[in-house]
Amino acid sequence: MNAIIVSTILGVIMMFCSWGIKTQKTQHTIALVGLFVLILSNLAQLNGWYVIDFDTKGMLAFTRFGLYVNTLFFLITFIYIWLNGEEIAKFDNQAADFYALFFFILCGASILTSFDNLLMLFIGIEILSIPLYILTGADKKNLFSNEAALKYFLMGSFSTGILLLGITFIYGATGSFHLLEPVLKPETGLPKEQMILSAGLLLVFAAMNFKVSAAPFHFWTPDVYDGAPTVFTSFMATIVKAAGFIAFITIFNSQSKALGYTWELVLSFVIVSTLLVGNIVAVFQRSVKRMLAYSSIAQAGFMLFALYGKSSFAQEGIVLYAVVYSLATIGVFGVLIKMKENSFEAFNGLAKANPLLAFVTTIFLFSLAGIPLTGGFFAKYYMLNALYAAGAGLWLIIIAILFAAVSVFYYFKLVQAMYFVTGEPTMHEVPKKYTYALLLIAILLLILGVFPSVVFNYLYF
Amino acid sequence: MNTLEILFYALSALAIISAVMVLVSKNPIHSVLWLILVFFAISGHYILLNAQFLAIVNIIVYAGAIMVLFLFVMMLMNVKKDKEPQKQLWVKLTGVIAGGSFLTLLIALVKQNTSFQGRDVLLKEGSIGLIHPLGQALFTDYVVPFEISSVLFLSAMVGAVIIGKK
Amino acid sequence: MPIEYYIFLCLTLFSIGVIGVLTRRNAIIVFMCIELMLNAVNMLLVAFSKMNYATAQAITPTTTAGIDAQIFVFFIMVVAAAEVSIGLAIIVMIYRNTHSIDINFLNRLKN
Amino acid sequence: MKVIIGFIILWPLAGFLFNGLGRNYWSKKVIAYKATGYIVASFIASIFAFLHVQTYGAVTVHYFDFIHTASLTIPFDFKVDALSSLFLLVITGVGSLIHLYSTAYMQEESAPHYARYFAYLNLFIFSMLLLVLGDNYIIMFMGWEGVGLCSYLLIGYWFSNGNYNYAAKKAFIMNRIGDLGFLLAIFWLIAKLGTVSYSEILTAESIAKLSSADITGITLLLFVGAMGKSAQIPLFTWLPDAMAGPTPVSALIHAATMVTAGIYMITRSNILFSHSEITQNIVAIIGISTALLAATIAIKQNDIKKVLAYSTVSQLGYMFLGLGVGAYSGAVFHVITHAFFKALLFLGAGSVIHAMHHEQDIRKMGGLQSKLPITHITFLIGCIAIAGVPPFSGFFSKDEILAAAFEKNKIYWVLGLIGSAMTAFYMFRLYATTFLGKFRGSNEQEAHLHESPLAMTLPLIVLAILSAVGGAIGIPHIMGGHHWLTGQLSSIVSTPHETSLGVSTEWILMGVSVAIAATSLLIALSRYSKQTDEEPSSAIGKFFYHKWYIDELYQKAIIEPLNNFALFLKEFIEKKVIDGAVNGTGKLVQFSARKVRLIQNGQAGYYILFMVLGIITLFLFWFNDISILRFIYTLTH
Amino acid sequence: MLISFLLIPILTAIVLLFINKDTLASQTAIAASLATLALAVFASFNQVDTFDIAWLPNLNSRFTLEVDGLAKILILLSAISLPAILIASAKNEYKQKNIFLSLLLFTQAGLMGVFLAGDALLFYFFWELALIPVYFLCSIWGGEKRVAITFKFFIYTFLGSLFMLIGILFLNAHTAEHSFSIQAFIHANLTGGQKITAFALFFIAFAIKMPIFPLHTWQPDAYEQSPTPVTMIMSAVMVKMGLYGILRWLLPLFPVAFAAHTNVVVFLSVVGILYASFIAIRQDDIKRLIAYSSIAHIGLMNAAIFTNTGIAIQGALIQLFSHGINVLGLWIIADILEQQTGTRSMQQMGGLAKKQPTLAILLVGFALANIAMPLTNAFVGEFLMFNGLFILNPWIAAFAGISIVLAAIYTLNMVQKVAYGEISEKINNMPAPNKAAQGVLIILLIIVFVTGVYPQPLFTLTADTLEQLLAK
Repeated sequence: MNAIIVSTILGVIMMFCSWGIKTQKTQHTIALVGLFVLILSNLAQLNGWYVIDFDTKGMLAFTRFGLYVNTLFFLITFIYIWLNGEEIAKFDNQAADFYALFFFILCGASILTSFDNLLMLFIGIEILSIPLYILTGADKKNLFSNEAALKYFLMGSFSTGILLLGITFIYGATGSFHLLEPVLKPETGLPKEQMILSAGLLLVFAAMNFKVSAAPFHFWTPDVYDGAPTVFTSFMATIVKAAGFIAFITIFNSQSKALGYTWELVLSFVIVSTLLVGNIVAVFQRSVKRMLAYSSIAQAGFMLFALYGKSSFAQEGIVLYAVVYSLATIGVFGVLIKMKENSFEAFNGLAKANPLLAFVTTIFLFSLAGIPLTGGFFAKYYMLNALYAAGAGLWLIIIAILFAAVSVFYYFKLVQAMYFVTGEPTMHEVPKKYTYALLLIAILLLILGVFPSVVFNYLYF
Repeated sequence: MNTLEILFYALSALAIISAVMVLVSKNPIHSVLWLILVFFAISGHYILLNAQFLAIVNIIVYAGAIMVLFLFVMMLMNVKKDKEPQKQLWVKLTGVIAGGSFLTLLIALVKQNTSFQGRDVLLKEGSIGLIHPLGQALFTDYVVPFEISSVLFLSAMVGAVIIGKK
Repeated sequence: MPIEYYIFLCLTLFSIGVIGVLTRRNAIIVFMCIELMLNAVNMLLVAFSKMNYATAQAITPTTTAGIDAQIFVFFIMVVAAAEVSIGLAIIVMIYRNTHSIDINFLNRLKN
Repeated sequence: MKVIIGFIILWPLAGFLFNGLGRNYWSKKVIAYKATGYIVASFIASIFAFLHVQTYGAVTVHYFDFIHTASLTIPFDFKVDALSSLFLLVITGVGSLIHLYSTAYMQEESAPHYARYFAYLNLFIFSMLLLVLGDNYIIMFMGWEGVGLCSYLLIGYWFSNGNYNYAAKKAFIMNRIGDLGFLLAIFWLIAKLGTVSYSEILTAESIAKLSSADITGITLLLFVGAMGKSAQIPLFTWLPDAMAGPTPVSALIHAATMVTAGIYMITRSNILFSHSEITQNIVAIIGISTALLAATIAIKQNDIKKVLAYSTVSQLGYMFLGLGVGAYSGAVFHVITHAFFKALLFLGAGSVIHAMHHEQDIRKMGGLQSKLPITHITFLIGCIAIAGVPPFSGFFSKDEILAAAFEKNKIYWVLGLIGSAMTAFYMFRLYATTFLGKFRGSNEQEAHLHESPLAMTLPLIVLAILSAVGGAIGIPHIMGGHHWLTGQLSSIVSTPHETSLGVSTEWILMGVSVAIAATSLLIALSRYSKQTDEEPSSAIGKFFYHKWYIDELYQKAIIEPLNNFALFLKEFIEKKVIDGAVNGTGKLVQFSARKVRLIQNGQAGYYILFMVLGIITLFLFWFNDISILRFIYTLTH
Repeated sequence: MLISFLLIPILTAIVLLFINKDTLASQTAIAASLATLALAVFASFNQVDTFDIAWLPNLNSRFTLEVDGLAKILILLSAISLPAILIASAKNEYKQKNIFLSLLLFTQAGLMGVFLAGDALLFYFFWELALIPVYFLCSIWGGEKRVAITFKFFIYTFLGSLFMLIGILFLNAHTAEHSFSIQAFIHANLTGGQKITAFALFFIAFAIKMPIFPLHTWQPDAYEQSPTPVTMIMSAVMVKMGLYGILRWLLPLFPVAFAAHTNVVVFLSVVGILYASFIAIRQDDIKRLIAYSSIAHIGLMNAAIFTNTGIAIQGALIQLFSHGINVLGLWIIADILEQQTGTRSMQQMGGLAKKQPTLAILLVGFALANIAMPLTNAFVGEFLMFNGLFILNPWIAAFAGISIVLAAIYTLNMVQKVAYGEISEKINNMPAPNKAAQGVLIILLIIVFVTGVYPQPLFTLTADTLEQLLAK
């Protein structure tokens, strides 16, 4: 509750900043301070202290897990904004508006981590999406940005329609919007007379797949990530997607076993096709940005494992994965922002020109590829573990592994460009402080690569 | 076949026909008008279901505000009659087939679904559609979403500002 | 009035909306079709609410069962309004830059 | 005793290390003295060992465990008994003589290479001693390979010459093929008996453990090893090429010692061999046929060393014939005598070549008896000895073998006689063309002709005496001797070959062989003392002259096919098939990438269409009761 | 104690990143590696206690380092090889040498970790860690086709190890309290079928690493393209990782599945041995020749291990060490030749014995070791291994034995082309002999002959491992 209230207030404050305070610097600082407050308030709730404490009438339910995940999101957002301050300011002399949108998005995210009612799910998703449509189109003069915005908007609202139909079906079958007490008892499985219910679940499933960009609902992802301003892409690809996943799991983990084997079948279909599209197509990209877009689809494929079944691995894994993946992606995009163009060639010889930057980029890429000593390895390992613990066949794991090997293919193309190709990287000059910020992220990833449990130990005590 | 049923069929026919017209009419303006007609038909259904409040809101918000907004935008970019180039036929066909199969699939499911059999919709009677219980529910049970939806508007507003700014 | 009828009606409207989205090229029309889908959902919700109400009535009179569905409709309208404002804003923006709102021309981003 | 045996083997090693490491520091004189001195020292030690054996019998000394594992223990033991002590004497004795000879023969070499030469030579003696001293097959195998290595090094001593290197390599590889057989035999023994020590294998009870098939297999594999080392058919072609090495090397390694290792090994394990009729016959057949084949070739050669080389092969064939017919002591006897006269002949040839400035073609020689008197005399003695004319040593040893062959199978004996006839013929052809008649070389060669220095002539003389009287150790009973050697070896040879022939028969046999030898000898003398023989005209002559075209045959039949096969593997299988498959996978991924990305065609309409289709697919997956999907499901769990 | 095997290299590597003076850098590296060597020598002849702390509580994986004979012998090997490599290549010129060296040390740390790890996850961890520095070493300092080749090598082995990861995950899921320790893995309750699956998953990784025919194609290219010091560490130590994995994990974990696959694996290995030997005969590039010869030797070791007879495994244990030393010597010589003549084609060499007699003698010495001459260390191992093969099946032994002859052929070809013959101008232009490298070679050669004449220390070192393995 705190998070939702505070973030809304902060959003409003930022709005007014846009004509109260003119200098970017102060706006940036205010945003950071605000985020700090947000984190504090959330931690406060985690320790049982509320701003206003009242009964949400079963609309929201604050679990330790949800609140903790919130905190992590806020922290990551903090890093993100801290890193990309002046970059955001580039679009507009008024960065404050964007900060406001960020806060609204965070509000939506914290709803998605705590909703207890499909109505809240719906509203949460909308609060999350609408600002994104705008952020995508933020580069108003840029046709790519416009196009991306329109595509995203149209498909987004279409998927909203699908989601609503699904919710309606569920309501029709159960007569309530409360989902979290399993509507299907595991023993009953998939009863004939409940066709309409499972149809509803399936439609919701499809809509959520759209939000987390899983195949075959991924089509918006490459275009939107590619068209949107890089700085916002990195936000979309990380926190938003992660929040979507949390919501996804909250809906389905309680159900999944009840849905019978066809559920596993459907999920396997989605997982495999997501991995396939994401990894295979990423291999042939010439633009790093687009490659990362596809790779994010592939990563989504891995995160979907958490849906396969409820287990401590799944819970820990999704948290770890969300954090690691977000950090790494923010890092890579942070480097990409500094490039004059998005092609692989732009990175040629970066190792010579700026060894430190090249090094951190390598760490990020390793983490994305899941190479040991970076957090990515354990993230992937936990996911595979969750998959196996949930009783998936080895075949699925082996497929996942094969695609993981394919992913090395395209991530390392960038490493090769940086280290083994001689050339002059075409980049804006990078301030020292910026590099150090990236280095910090890299170090975080390395720590997670050796002690992953620091992320989720807090879930237990 | 009492009056209610007649009304139901009539309104349904109206809704479907005008919905189809939205699709087929070349001129965007026309399709807007057809859509408004659909909304009116739906509002009629609401009244039939004795959900007056929603009926009114539907007229005001949709047929009124939103559609006017649409028309307004149309005017703004003065899209003339069949300015819109058509998609190739086969694309349309696939679209229709896809949508149709989607429909048939869902209908097949509903038909299989036994839990709905013999369950009726209460027409005319029932107080829940009236403004009083709705208002009560909205400000007691549903106050949280009600408050939160304001965030939606805030963000929409900010967005409009950002995009609207030259 | 059996609930199936309403379901069929709403599904039909919904699918018409879908077909519209698939077949039209004018961004505004596409958007309108999406609105049509939402309305179909609204109507279905109201129908369901009355269905639940009917069953509840049979058991105990003067209950407010199913009211939440109508509230939901209300929220859907709210959201729709917000979406429309943003959507039209985006469409206008695009129209400013490329004097067209034909979604088929929007394929600079591909592969 | 432990110490003495240690000395025997350590002196040569010391010499090797001394010369090898110090090759840049010592003067030739020091090197020469040291190298020879070490071998002489070890000769003296061997004499002690020999006498000790004479008085106290065989001794075995244990140094350490070479391999000691749970399942297998291979001690590093040395054994000195009648057989090995004899070989010790021959090796170190002849060895020291040849060292002495070499000090003069290799004078032209610069100090480092001089040192290298002696290092190799010492190392060879070391390995040879290892071979004979070892108390088990592993140590024998060490020496076995060691001598092979040394012969490789020494054949290729003049390493800048490609052909010499090739010859060296050929020798080594052919030996390796034999060694593989030897090794497999050892594995077989270990597999069956779990040990490699003579004392445990060569006993009745362990023989009893082995099935006859085992014994045949083992003995045949051992014989394969012997083939390689002792240049028997089909692995003999390396020996003639091995003449690329310096002549003393040919004398020591390729005549006196190394090539007789095979005989040593078979005699050592004679108990096994005498339990397998098949093997014995095979040994005998291969032995005799090698003897004849080599002899026929030797008749037509014109290179002095080549003739001697083929004669060596042929003599080795005799020894194997002896082994095959069970006359082990006879074979050893022939080994010893052969060591004397063949070493003598080679050294003589060396002295001739030395005098002729490395001219080896006998057609360019002639009439040397006046110029090189000592060489001439000693060479003549050698020839007589090998030709088997009593009372020279060769006569006794060869006769013993022939007698045994006669008993076993008349055909062996007849072939043996033919062989000895040819032996006498080609030896005296060689002698005559080289020493008789008038000089046919160039003038400056004639000008330089001179008798070799003492260091070279002294060994000649000693060896000449030995090959004259060497037969004394095996004078048969009928001549009133008591065949000392057989007595010696009685402890080794399981079934000492007791002649059952009547006295008269033996006399007749001897007489026949002597007669035949003498006649062919005279023919050769009369024919070649005046003229040499020109290029062979007759088909058969050509055939012999070109060594039965055996080298060409091997080249065509074995080496080239294998080379092409290797090339095929390298160029096609490796590059195209295997690596092709690997790279193909990568290409496949890229290709599919190029194709799949086309779905993303940038049209929002299509995207939504795909989404709808996706939903339909999910529905189909979800609401199925189709057996196929159940089947998949069961597959995955 | 054991942790310092990781700490010394890693810390030194980090320090090296900041030392820009080449000589100083290489001196530091050499000092560190010598320290490790001293440590290793001490460890291998003393009782060392296990290092064990909690690592990942949630996964119940512990940071366990432990040694037995097998580990000791390989630790010793890698501890010997690194200083040898560093000293031998101290003269070589590399851009950013300090980074080069620090990556080498990282590699060593990874290898040490692999050999020490007593916990499956930890094992996998170090398995990859050893790979990554090598990737950079080869791709930055390698030959002209380096990037593509190294990438192929990386993907190939990475994929293999991923399969092993699945295997680990799979076993871990079936152990009591989800532990990763070897003991827990041994007692994991799997059905026969599952055991075979797990066996296959592990085996793929090891087979690619060794490599076994027909998964070997990455190796010659990688060896040829990578800078020779890296080639040395790859071929002397890294390929042993595969064999180590088999001895440490595969054999104890799945004795039944192991026995069931004896024939097919042995057959593959033997085919590989002959295949590689034949190809080696036709090689002109000295590095490729050594690469293929190494494939043949590794194949023999693998075959020997899979015979599952005590004597053969004993031989393989010895050979792990011996082969490392021998091939190291050969690589150092190859490196000297490449550095000094500027070519790897043996056609253009020749007459080395005239120009640099010492080097030629050393070459001959190592060539002898390479063909398993008696009284060289290789003989002991190969003798025992062939013996085991023979016990398994005489025909296979005979078949594999052909490689003895083939080895003689290609090795002597090399010696003849390089050392003998008329002196070629490439050889003639060689600068003064590289004393340091020759010193290293001499020491290695002494090891070769000492362990060849008196191998008993190696036997005693590995005795305990052998017992454990045979107890299965």
